[in-house]
Amino acid sequence: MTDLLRRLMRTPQGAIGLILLAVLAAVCLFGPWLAPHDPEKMDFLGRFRPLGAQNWFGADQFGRDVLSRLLVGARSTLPMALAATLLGTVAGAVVGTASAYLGGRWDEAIMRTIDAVMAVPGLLLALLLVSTLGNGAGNAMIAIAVTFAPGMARVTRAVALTVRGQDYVKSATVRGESASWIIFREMLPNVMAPVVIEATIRVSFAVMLFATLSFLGLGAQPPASEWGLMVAEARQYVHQAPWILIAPSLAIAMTAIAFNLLGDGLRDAMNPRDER
Amino acid sequence: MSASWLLRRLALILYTTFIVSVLVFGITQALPADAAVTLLGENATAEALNAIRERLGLGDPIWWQYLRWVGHAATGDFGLSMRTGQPVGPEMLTALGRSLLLAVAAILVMLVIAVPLGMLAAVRQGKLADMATGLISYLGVSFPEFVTATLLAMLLADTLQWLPATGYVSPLEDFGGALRHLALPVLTASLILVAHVARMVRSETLDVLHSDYIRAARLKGLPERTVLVRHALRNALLPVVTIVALDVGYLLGGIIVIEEIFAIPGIGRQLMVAVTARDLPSIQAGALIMSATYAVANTLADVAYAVLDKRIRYD
Amino acid sequence: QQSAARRGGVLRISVDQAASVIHPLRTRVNPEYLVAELLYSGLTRLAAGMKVEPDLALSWTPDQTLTEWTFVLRPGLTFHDGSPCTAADVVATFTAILDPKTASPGRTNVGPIKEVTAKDERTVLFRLTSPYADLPVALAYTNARIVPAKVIETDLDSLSRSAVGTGPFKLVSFEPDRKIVVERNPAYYDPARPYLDRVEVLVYPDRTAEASALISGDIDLMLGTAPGEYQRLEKASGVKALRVPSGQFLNVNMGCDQKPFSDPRVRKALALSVDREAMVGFVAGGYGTPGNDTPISPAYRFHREQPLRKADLAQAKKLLAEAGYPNGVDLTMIASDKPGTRTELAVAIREMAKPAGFRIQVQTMPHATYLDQVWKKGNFYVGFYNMQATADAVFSLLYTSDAAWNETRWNNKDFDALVAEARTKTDETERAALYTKAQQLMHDEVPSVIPVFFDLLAARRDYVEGYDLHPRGSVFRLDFVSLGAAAPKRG
Amino acid sequence: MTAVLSLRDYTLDYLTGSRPLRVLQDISLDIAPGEVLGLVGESGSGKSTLAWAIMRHLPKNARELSGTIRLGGTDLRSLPPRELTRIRGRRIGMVFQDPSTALNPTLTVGRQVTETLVNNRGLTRRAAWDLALELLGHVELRDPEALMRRYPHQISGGEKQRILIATAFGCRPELIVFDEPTTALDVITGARILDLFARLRAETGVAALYISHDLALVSRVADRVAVMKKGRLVEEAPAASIFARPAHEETRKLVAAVPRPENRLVHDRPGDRVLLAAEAVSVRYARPRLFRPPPPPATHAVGFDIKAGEILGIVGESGSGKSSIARALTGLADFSGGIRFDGRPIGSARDMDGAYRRAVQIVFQHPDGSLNPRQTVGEILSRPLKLFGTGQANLSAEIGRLLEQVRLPAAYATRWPHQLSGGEKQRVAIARAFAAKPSLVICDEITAPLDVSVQASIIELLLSLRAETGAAYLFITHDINLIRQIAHRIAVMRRGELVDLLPIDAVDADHVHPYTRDLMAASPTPVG
Ligand SMILES: Nc1ncnc2c1ncn2[C@@H]1O[C@H](COP(=O)(O)OP(=O)(O)OP(=O)(O)O)[C@@H](O)[C@H]1O
Ligand SMILES: Nc1ncnc2c1ncn2[C@@H]1O[C@H](COP(=O)(O)OP(=O)(O)OP(=O)(O)O)[C@@H](O)[C@H]1O
Ligand SMILES: [Mg+2]
Ligand SMILES: [Mg+2]
Repeated sequence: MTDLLRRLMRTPQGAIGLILLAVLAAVCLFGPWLAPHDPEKMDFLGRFRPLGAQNWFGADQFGRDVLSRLLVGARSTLPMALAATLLGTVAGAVVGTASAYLGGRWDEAIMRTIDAVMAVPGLLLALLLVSTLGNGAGNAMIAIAVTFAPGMARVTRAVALTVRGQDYVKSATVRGESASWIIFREMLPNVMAPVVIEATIRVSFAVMLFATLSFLGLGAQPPASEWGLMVAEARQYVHQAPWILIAPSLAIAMTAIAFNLLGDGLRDAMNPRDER
Repeated sequence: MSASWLLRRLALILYTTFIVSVLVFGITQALPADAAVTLLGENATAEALNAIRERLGLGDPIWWQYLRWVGHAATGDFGLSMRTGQPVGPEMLTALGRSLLLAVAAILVMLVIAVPLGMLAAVRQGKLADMATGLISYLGVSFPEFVTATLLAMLLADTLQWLPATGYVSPLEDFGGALRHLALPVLTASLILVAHVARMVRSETLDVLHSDYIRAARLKGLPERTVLVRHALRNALLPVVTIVALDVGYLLGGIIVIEEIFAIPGIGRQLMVAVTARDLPSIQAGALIMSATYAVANTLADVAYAVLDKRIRYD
Repeated sequence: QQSAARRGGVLRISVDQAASVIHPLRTRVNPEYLVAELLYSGLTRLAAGMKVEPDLALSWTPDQTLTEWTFVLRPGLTFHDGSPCTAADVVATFTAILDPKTASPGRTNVGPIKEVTAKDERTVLFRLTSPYADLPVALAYTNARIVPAKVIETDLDSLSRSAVGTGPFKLVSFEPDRKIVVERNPAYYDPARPYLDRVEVLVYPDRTAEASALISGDIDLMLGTAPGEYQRLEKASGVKALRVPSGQFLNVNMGCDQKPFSDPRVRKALALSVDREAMVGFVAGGYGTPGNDTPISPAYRFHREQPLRKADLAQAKKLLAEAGYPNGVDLTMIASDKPGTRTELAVAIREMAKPAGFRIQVQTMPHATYLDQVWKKGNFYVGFYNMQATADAVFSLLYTSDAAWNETRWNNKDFDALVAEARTKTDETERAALYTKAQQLMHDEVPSVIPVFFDLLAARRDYVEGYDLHPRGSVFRLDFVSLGAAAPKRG
Repeated sequence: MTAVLSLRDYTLDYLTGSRPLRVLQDISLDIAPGEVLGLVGESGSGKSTLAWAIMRHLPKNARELSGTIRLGGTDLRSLPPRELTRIRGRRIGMVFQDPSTALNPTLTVGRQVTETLVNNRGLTRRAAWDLALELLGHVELRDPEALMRRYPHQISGGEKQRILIATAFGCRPELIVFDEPTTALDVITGARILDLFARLRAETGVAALYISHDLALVSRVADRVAVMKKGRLVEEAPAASIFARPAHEETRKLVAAVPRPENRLVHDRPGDRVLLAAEAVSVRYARPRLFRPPPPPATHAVGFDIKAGEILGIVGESGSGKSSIARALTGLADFSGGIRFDGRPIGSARDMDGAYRRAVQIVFQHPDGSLNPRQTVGEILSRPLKLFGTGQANLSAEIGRLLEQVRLPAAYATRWPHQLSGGEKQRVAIARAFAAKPSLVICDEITAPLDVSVQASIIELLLSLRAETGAAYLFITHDINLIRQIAHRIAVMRRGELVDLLPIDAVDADHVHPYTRDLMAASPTPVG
């Protein structure tokens, strides 16, 4: 583990990604204490106040401090995106591994069904699900997890197929282990590496999807300062006060870049190539 | 590629479509707020609601509604939109046409940008060019699409006035106008995809460059250019075919927001409108048409792959 | 103005959502009203200043009791298909509107009509259930558009796909989510109008993009816009930004028959915690008028001048305590996502009412879900309404006990009586007195908090002439619009 | 006479995580024109690294500390990359172990061969094509014309290796480096390649460095042999004498470990009780499909029996169905026909109950793949113990006993597989098999990836375990010499069929199947 971390820090992507993530994690943990203002405090005179000493990142249409909203909003943005990814990844990994293990017709049936679910574009599926479950961050999270799961299942299955061919799985089969033991104890731990890489990159998709759902009015509930919601609300004022759009957009971009960098770094760190 | 393989793929497309139909039908049944209420909005009276429900057959058992719908859909009749009263099938097909136009254009633009970028990054791995291309592609994926769309429109349409900000013009009515109007949405969509594909091209090229046969080619004394062009390029580009097919799916239904901002009534946006209006026939037909298209695109990608890569044989 | 108007040209007008319904009896939103107005005519129509003017009807006369009205049609009216439009069509149309099965929003808005009969080819008699002075205005309602009797008899639903009207324009093509095209009706009853050859209605779902399209000259006129865009349009060259004070409002509806809102002190406490001037800034971008918890804005005829209710948090707190909530009260306020200002109002109220002891949680939901689950059922939610033609129309739409959309279930007998009595009066001062009392009653009892009226905002290109932004929001009068010499030539 | 290749005091490190790893130390060697130098040594001794150093194609983490590498008069270490490109292929060629990865899968074979010839011999396309046809014909490839139009996946491994060797010789280099060119091929094909090599060398007079850890093989092809141990050359002598009179201890160790058929390691006779009988077992991998004729089965009605305590060897060409039989017996592959175990009929994998699973164990070829990398040795061993009835209480004692049985320290229980060497991993896999106290252990080429000395110790272990537990072995291998040392009977398979089932002392008799005879003949005579 520490070895991996060291290798990760040695790749430029991994190092920058980790540093950015550390900053984000700090914001998630300490955001409310770092925030200079109450994120929900409205100030009639401060509407659209530009960047300056009073509001470092300016103020929004309610005169709320954008920086404070960003700092506090990290909590409702990042953990949600992480949780959605995690949920989708775990579900997908289990289904993918099981499908690879079961093989034959079961595999065929599961994979074709997953193809079908994937044929419904993610955003639309999320949209339908949120419309069904009702608005709100929690439901958006579930919807995003559901849209992620099939893709993760596919990725996992591809890896799991090679793992399934490994002799240690065969030897478990030969000694008569149960399917659940083989799937969860023999195979899953060995497919996790590529799955984790895939997942880190998907976190940024999740952030984006949350933002889009919020844009469509289906994500977090106002006055939450979830970043996607902030961007969505700010869009109509883009000509008046571009900073209220740009500040949260940059925060989202930073998150996305951090996770992408981490994913790329992990990819390099986890399978060292024969460099010649 | 044998005939039986093609038959099987066709059967699979049908199966996929069937699963999607069940899925979508199921979800639409679970949608809160029934269509009749939404349709009548704030003017709903009990009598009017009943009249509509009767007309739409919403009172029948669900399985019966499903079968009836599938039966009609099989003959190409998807019913009338609850929202507009127009036949849903033609409406969604028109929307699909617009989306496909956008998708194809976006994919072409994206490939033109992404492939050289990815190759360059791979060949110059770890060098400045690699970092720079990486950064560009990261930026593409790192903003929500409505931000990218807004910023691009602000820059290219509002400030520089190079392009029309929005609107859809049919290429059949006015080809030049259609191109100009498509430019911004296509650019936005392709910028989002560039990152994805450039990264893919980069890593595939790297993999290929590290493969034994490239090593063997070098050890045979082949000049570097021959190694790159004849041995590496083609093999590295193969997986891109598959990715492109996946992107078709994204471009059909995932760019609702781009379609909305640029006022392109493509299938994604039409579906979104249908979901908002609980226009069940439109949702069902749209989702079905969309996923069938996606399945077809994937099959085509597989065929293309087999044509390009002689190792792959489907039977 | 009329004589100077140039004939010809194509006008491109943008709307922000699809005109998905062109069935004139069933239209519900402004873009649809626009299309219906282009294609159909009513008996009367609204002119500037909410004045009623003849449309298909040349003249009208009530009897003494205001319960029997006789309307006389113009001679020689024809529908787009060439068939004559007669009293029989009018009778059939109103019978259809009043039939609940038709599901026309007009059913509860065209007045207390008991019966419509044709006296002859050109004369129609309306019998009412109660006296109603505003009938000619009510008949100008957006859904009261005359359609052919034979269509009603054969296939009324066909009007969702095709149009047979008497309006100034005829339908050319209908793509609800993109573009609707109409062309001049040569057989329109006024040979001078319309001036335009063609009107193209284009759908731009995104307001920012819509404004950009106007600025770049892709479109000539927009139906409406938002404050943020309005500022940009004001500065743009070649564009004239339009603004008119209106009676369009957002309100916070409270279920007056349920706790805690059954206690007027709670409602009043909420009203007292709202800073209305600030609210105009927050939700209307400054383009609006503060509201006094009655739906009658200064844009209405019988508006009552009255000092604005000032925010008084101490008093609000006190009232809340008196009502039995010394520690404050927890509430969930629901705001649908359309229009976006509903949410903004909710968020602003949440903050403003916090110090008074209201702990409000805002919950947004898709409009469809809202209509199904909250509207007219909920206890605490944000409503949004266009300006109506008359005070009576608003009151009897929303606040009387028998109102079609009685959301607050306030059910105040005194108020009902005042509104009913005002209907029977033709004398302006008498009516003014009654409506003043009614407004006072509402102001005191606060069935719903109405903190802000919106100005309607829109914009046109410089060369678009003869267009006045109408405060009603659903009146467009494009048959009076013409294009100046500077207008681009379009095929 | 000046040497073609000459190394002086060449030392090389690999930079690894913590400290540099010395892989080559003061290597000095010369290869004269037309000479073949064999290079042997245990696994990991640095043979391949030396080859890469000569080819100037080292991993990024390699650090050359000192020494020179000269090709003829050229100092290879000081050549810039452009110059190197002109040397490679033209003056030094290389042939790898695995022919399947050395060819670009998306280009036709012909194109790749001609491309090389065009580039290295300055021929025109046409001339190169004609030359290629000639070269391929020369290495006994049938219908070279058709072959050259095919893609690499459409031809067999042996054919690929021939093509690569022919191309390497066709470029007329001064030196060719071979890194275990036959280990990926079956014995008969491998032997054919060796003949080819000898012939081409005689014809062209090219010098070669021939790397292998198979002593017998090297002694057949090389003029001189160098022995490597931990990065040093410890002995160098003519091929004829080196293994007969090994001077260095390492050489002696290698020679001693070479299996010799006449040196029987098993002397007892098995009992008469039939433990397991396979009755017309056929394994079919592809499911029957519509519209197509079913593919031939991987094994076709194979029948044999194993007596309690017997060692039955299975040999045969690659792909002949040996592993398929092993899979059928363990329920890993669906089969038709039947198995009779201790008199009990077993019709399919579903009939394999706990008792059967416990009695029949398998050890796989690749120790890397057969141990779950996410489980410690202790966990790996505890599973079968628990499954077959050892209580939690004496689990750790049992694990200790098992490890001791396979001669590993008990402390290894806490190690992860990647912390073990190949031989140690294979011991753990064997321990896992014996955890169940089996009566039959199937060993599928378990010694193939190990070098001779490790191989010898594993065999010794298996035999002593058999002595302790009385287990029978079904021993699948390509190593004829090895199996002749230990098996009671040998089954010979070819193309899915059992062609011979012979007692061990009958394999050289006259009445055996011709294929069996070929196989025995192809097996290299042990050195020493
Ligand atoms: N890139 C590398 N980085 C670090 N160590 C390496 C690298 N490549 C090989 N090694 C180590 O260097 C040593 C020599 O490896 P080499 O491949 O030359 O052995 P070999 O003699 O060819 O073995 P074998 O007979 O198994 O092929 C081994 O211990 C190996 O683990
Ligand atoms: N999973 C599988 N699916 C399809 N065909 C297979 C499968 N496994 C093996 N085969 C085929 O079955 C035949 C027998 O294979 P098997 O592995 O039993 O051979 P083997 O004698 O063990 O060969 P080797 O000596 O190379 O290990 C071969 O033609 C092989 O290609
Ligand atoms: Mg080696
Ligand atoms: Mg095998």
